[in-house]
Amino acid sequence: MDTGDTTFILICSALVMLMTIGLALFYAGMVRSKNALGTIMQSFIIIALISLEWILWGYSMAFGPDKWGIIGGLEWFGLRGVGMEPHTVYATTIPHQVFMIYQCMFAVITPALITGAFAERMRFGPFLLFSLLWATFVYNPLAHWIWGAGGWLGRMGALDFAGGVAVHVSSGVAALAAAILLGKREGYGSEELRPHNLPMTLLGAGLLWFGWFGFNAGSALTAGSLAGSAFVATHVAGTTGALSWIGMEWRITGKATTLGGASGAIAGLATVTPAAGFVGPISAAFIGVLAGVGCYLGIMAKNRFGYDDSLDVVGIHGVGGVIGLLVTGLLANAAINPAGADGLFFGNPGQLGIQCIAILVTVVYTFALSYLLLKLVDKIFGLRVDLRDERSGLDLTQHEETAYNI
Amino acid sequence: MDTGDTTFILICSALVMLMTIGLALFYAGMVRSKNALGTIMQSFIIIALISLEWILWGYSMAFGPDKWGIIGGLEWFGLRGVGMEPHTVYATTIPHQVFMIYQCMFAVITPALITGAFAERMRFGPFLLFSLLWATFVYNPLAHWIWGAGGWLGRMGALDFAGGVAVHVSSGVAALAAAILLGKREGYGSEELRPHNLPMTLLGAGLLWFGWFGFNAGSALTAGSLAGSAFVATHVAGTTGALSWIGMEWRITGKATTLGGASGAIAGLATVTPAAGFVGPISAAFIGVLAGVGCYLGIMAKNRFGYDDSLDVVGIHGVGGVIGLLVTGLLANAAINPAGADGLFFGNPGQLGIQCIAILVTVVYTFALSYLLLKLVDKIFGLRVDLRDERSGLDLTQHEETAYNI
Amino acid sequence: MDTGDTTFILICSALVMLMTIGLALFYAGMVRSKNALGTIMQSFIIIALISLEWILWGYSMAFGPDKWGIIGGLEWFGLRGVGMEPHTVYATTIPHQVFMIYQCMFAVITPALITGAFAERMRFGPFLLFSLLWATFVYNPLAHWIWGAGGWLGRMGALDFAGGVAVHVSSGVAALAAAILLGKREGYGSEELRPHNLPMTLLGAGLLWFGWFGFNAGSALTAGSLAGSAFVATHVAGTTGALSWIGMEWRITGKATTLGGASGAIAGLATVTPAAGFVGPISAAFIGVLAGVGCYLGIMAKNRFGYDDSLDVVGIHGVGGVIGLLVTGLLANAAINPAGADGLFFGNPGQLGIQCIAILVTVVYTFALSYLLLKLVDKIFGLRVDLRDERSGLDLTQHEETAYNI
Amino acid sequence: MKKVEAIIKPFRLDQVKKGLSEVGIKGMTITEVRGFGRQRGHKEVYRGAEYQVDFVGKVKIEIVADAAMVADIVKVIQDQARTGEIGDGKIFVMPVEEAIRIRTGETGKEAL
Amino acid sequence: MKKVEAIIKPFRLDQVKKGLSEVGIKGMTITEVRGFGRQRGHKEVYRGAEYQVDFVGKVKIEIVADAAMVADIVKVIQDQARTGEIGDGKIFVMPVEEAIRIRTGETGKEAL
Amino acid sequence: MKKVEAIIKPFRLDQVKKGLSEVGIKGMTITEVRGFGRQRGHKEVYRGAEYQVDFVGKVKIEIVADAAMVADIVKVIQDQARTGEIGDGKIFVMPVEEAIRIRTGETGKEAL
Ligand SMILES: Nc1ncnc2c1ncn2[C@@H]1O[C@H](COP(=O)(O)OP(=O)(O)O)[C@@H](O)[C@H]1O
Ligand SMILES: Nc1ncnc2c1ncn2[C@@H]1O[C@H](COP(=O)(O)OP(=O)(O)O)[C@@H](O)[C@H]1O
Ligand SMILES: Nc1ncnc2c1ncn2[C@@H]1O[C@H](COP(=O)(O)OP(=O)(O)O)[C@@H](O)[C@H]1O
Repeated sequence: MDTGDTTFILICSALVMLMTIGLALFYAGMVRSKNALGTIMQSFIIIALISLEWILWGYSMAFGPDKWGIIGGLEWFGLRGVGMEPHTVYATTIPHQVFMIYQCMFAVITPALITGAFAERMRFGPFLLFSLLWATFVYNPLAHWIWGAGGWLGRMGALDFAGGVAVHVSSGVAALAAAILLGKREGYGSEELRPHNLPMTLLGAGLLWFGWFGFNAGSALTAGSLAGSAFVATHVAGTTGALSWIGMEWRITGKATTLGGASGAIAGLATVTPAAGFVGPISAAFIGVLAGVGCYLGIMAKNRFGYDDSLDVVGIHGVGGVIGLLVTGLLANAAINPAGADGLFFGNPGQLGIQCIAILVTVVYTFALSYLLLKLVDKIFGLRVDLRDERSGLDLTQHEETAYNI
Repeated sequence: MDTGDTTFILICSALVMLMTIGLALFYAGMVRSKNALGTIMQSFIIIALISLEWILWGYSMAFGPDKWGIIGGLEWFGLRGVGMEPHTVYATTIPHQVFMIYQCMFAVITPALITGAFAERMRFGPFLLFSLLWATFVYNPLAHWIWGAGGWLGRMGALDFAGGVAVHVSSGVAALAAAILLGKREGYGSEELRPHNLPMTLLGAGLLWFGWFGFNAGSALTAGSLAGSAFVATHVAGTTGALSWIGMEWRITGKATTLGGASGAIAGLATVTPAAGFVGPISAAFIGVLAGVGCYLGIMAKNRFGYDDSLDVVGIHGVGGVIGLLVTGLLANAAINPAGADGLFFGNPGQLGIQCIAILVTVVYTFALSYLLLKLVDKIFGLRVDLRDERSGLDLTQHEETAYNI
Repeated sequence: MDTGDTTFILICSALVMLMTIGLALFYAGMVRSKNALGTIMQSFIIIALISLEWILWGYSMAFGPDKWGIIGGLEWFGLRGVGMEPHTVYATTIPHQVFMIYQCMFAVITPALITGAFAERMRFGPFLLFSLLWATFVYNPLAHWIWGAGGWLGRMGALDFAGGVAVHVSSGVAALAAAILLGKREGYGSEELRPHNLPMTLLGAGLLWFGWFGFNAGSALTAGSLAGSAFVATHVAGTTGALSWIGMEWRITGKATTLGGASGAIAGLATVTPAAGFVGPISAAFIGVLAGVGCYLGIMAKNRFGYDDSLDVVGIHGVGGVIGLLVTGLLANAAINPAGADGLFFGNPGQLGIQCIAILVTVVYTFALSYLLLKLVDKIFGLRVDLRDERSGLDLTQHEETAYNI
Repeated sequence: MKKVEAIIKPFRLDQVKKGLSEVGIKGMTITEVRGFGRQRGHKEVYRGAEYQVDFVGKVKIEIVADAAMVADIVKVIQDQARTGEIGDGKIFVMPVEEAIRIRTGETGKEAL
Repeated sequence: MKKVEAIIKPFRLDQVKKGLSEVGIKGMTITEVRGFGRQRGHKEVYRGAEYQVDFVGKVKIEIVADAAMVADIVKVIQDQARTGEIGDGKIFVMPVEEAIRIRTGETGKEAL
Repeated sequence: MKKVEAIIKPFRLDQVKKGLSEVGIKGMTITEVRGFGRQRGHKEVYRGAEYQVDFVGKVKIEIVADAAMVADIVKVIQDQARTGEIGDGKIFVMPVEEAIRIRTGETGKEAL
């Protein structure tokens, strides 16, 4: 065991935990003030709910003893056998529980990301149930496939450094299912659904960026060259994501917006996530540019297709995740990370194919399961608040609170 | 000296420092907007005031050469002799000053916690004086008793991993003394004393949770298994604290609130604090549940007894601290931490008795001294703002500022 | 390579990155609400813009192979040759890129600091251009002179631990040039230009303080005694800065303000920056007091001389930086840092002279270049928004957004 | 001249504004207000303490117009603001003696 | 019909509202306003710069009522809002020509 | 007695207030309002979606004064609030039947 590595992953765990707080603010700033608390609460309570799920069965399903490449067994239910000695495969220089809690924070933020799609209109109870089911039946298997020892996507050679498959594509696709199934908010397209507190959104974006260092660099699981490289790639992609997004805006609407800068940074950070530990800084800069342009166009798509993905989870995490997994197949460089592989541009075209399979599988599986789970919860309990409650806002009707009395 | 451990404690120090900022926001969001700045300022300036006190005499009183088990001598006044070589007893793998500054952050947050009890009605000058006196005459001795080399509670075998005695019980009990002595806010019970900015409170809760990893895991003082274990226990208890609190709410008022989620998390985190390094994750989950239920009932008590503990310091930190110390006597497990001891459930009933003594002593000493100091400052300078100032708010009358011009 | 050190500098990099977010909030809270987003955006987008500049040519100019003591060559353009092996001179125990990214965060925050001087009145496009030019032609050379291997100020023996020359004095002096050149805001002196959201400013100050541990302690580049010492010095100076500032206020206006507490803390932290790794805690306390008093008077100067340094960059960073470099010449103690030198009070009067030269050179070079660059951009594009836009605010006119719809 | 003052539900503002434009109203002034009336307020709960908030967020529209326009204005507001539920609000009509446009000094109808 | 408009100290709102309910007033509309008057404002200081803020936070209550009720309303407000200190505020009475309930179209007294 | 109600551009408030004080006005009440009129609003863009915001922030000043003062008041407001650009706002004059000072119970002119 190494005190440097243990420190690194403990602090990175704290950083990733903070991301979900950042996300709560990032999202809440964009909704109308009558839904501010409801929106924050969706992320906040997911920290609690999914962490509990994780220590009970989630970690075991995702990282427990492999069954047929498809799922982890329940041998580690309630963290039985997950002790302080390092695991022999995962993160061998730190206590096993530290690896577990680090992964917990990933399991937490993923369903929180989805909440942006159904913002301002989901009932609290059914939301909790859906999130729990989704974490169990979508996140856990995906995490196992790509990161679990023996998981089939990982064994196939799919490269996903810190969460293209299980985190961004999955949340983006689930978001699409939710946006379609729940339908639009009242007034969408006609009324002014303007952000109520953009400074809060910018603060959230700042905390997300800060925490993302823990997310991506921490995924090296040891504090050495790889962590350094992932850290740099992450920062650079956030940077060029922000710049290219406001560049797009400048061209199209004539002004760069603050929300655009923040959105572009998040797009860059999300997109570089699967690639972070496989690419150098110049590739990362290029990935950020692709992210800014691609996700900006992704967001525009919403208007074309007419679904109300309220806070653009599809456009940013879905599109970003797909781009990120694809470019990993192009730009991965085994010189940066010998445990990885080369991509197309470094002479290994097969990698791109593998990445495509990983994307396809993730999209199909996630969409089908998410739709099913949403439908199920909807049938039994009803997902959507009624119109009167939607007008009054989540804060009053779901929580009997008001955000501001200023 | 170990670079991993030194990094760990330096970063944890920064995290604990950030907790007091988080606390400032957590509290300020709950007061009325005319008191927002005054409330933030009470925490903010305590960082400055008590840090200075700490390097001058506080550290020496708490951790300096023991006198009769009761207090540290002033040999280390102004950090004389507190250098960069590791101390031989405290945190032997890091510079002595690093241990000192880490402990400084604990000394800072404790009196800041108390401010919630007398929110919206204390004069600024007398508040400073009281805090200084309290830190000197209550915190320093308690810290010495429980953590100082030779302190009598520690020698007796009382278990308190990261601050049940000196931090939570002491601040909770001082809060009770303050609430009783200062009396209720005008309008308490009749007017609407609603939180003015709950998103701020949620942000504060998020920063507190984030920083608490530094508080509890850092208390291992070295980045190894124990730190990992404490980190996991902390996170799990925060989690089940939040869930059980909103569960209580759901049963009693029919809705889960955002403030409830945040309060429950803080309750869980506070309650697990003394136990964090002695229990496994399942015990921690259980502690969180106790915290959520116990502190919720603790808060209800306020209404029964009729004191105005404005932001529920008694109900959360007092009750939580007591529960935490008690359950440590039940659930402590020497297998988790050989430097600790077993609790009742692991075959050592004596530990529970010791914990009870520690609680009793802390409650009695803190209440008596706090009441005395408050009374003293009140007699000489007057603690409470006059009615007209209370109506205008602390911001205008104590600081000549307004929080918002939006 | 050392995992402890690598962890340390990675986390410190994240902390310093967070400072610029903190700065965005610190500044934005002080402007009027119509400029809140524009102000945040100036800091936020600088993170992106200057980070890109840094990996392209900035790092190479500042730390690349020395040319005549004056500038780094462009050999490292686009990070060519900046790999994962430790550099032989800079931070020899961590990957070279980690040192690079840590330094990146310094390059980012410096031009962000300047934005406080021209708050509420600069056009967005020209602002971007100016910042890019300034980073290139002012920051990079200064950083090379003082910290680059072979830089002439460093070789001369000037002591600047974490950024007196390149960060605080330079930003403060550039701020002066900008304030003079842009002229006053409409209504300055007659209308109420009150802060619109001081809780946001306090949050920003809190994040700055938190991040400053990464800034100053991280500058030790290894997690040992020196880092510990710098950490303590930093905290202590922030502390006494806050206390002495509100002490000044109390004497002069009769009340201590919250903004004063925050300003004093920032003043203390800025002032101790060049000295942090060369002085003990008692010296640091003294430096904080000087900072609180000196910067308070520095801010008053604005009223006397009549320039509109809107958020007091000159008064805090300029004055603080100068004081900090000077006192380093007085209080530096080779016993604390053998790689440093003794100051006047420790028997080496020559050091004070060297520090004076460093200050003088920085002031003259920065003022001249900054004025020139501002003038240039002004001539070509026009720096200042027109009066109508100034009245409507930056948010609407530069970004077509509103900060709040509450 | 008359002032028509209407207290309506906030989410109907856009519709009312559109309706008024269509009948030729060129100006109006809007204020966020809180109403107390037959429509019940709501309950809020903070740490177990219940608060009954009696006031409901409303929007006040003020239109100064020629007396001849009043009937039209009232009709538009009634049509566009009515949801049929308690709390739809009120319209009040009051006398105005003079109106002046600050920019030009025009008075009376010309000023509107 | 008359409109009674009262500018009062915010912290007396609850009391006034209660008093009005007791004399049978079923509706009113409240606006946050800032008042300028004999009551001095306050000083604020930001980084040593002093600002004299002349405006004081007040609450405006508007009640449209039958003329017969005006005396009662005025009395209640006077009783409940008075603290005896400068800045207690004013009551103004104005004519109202018509009142309409949007939901039902009722007019006059019925609409209130 | 009359009520003079003026809708002006917010940044002219201080000037108008000063002017009114100079002609002897001792009290007034200010409300933040949003105006709709000839002055165009502004565009806002959030993630590519454009919103046309028609309402412009304005300040409403209400002064109850003796009828004899009205001309002076109107003049001051016109002088101090005019920038000459569209959106400078309006002044309306309305009848007030009674004014009462809450603190003393004084009525009529004495109450102002
Ligand atoms: N007498 C009144 N004077 C002034 N405003 C009133 C009066 N009565 C009602 N209002 C306003 O009208 C709103 C709607 O009234 P309410 O009684 O709730 O429903 P309805 O209009 O359907 O009868 C109230 O919220 C209040 O703002
Ligand atoms: N002539 C006026 N027209 C409109 N509002 C007024 C007038 N005079 C005073 N007010 C309002 O009444 C409030 C109280 O007036 P003030 O002169 O301070 O105290 P008092 O009511 O005790 O005489 C002011 O803040 C203002 O809102
Ligand atoms: N008929 C009206 N009734 C009430 N308020 C009005 C009316 N017309 C205009 N206003 C108010 O006056 C403001 C200025 O009017 P506008 O038409 O924009 O410019 P101008 O006053 O120069 O003609 C508007 O924003 C609105 O608040």
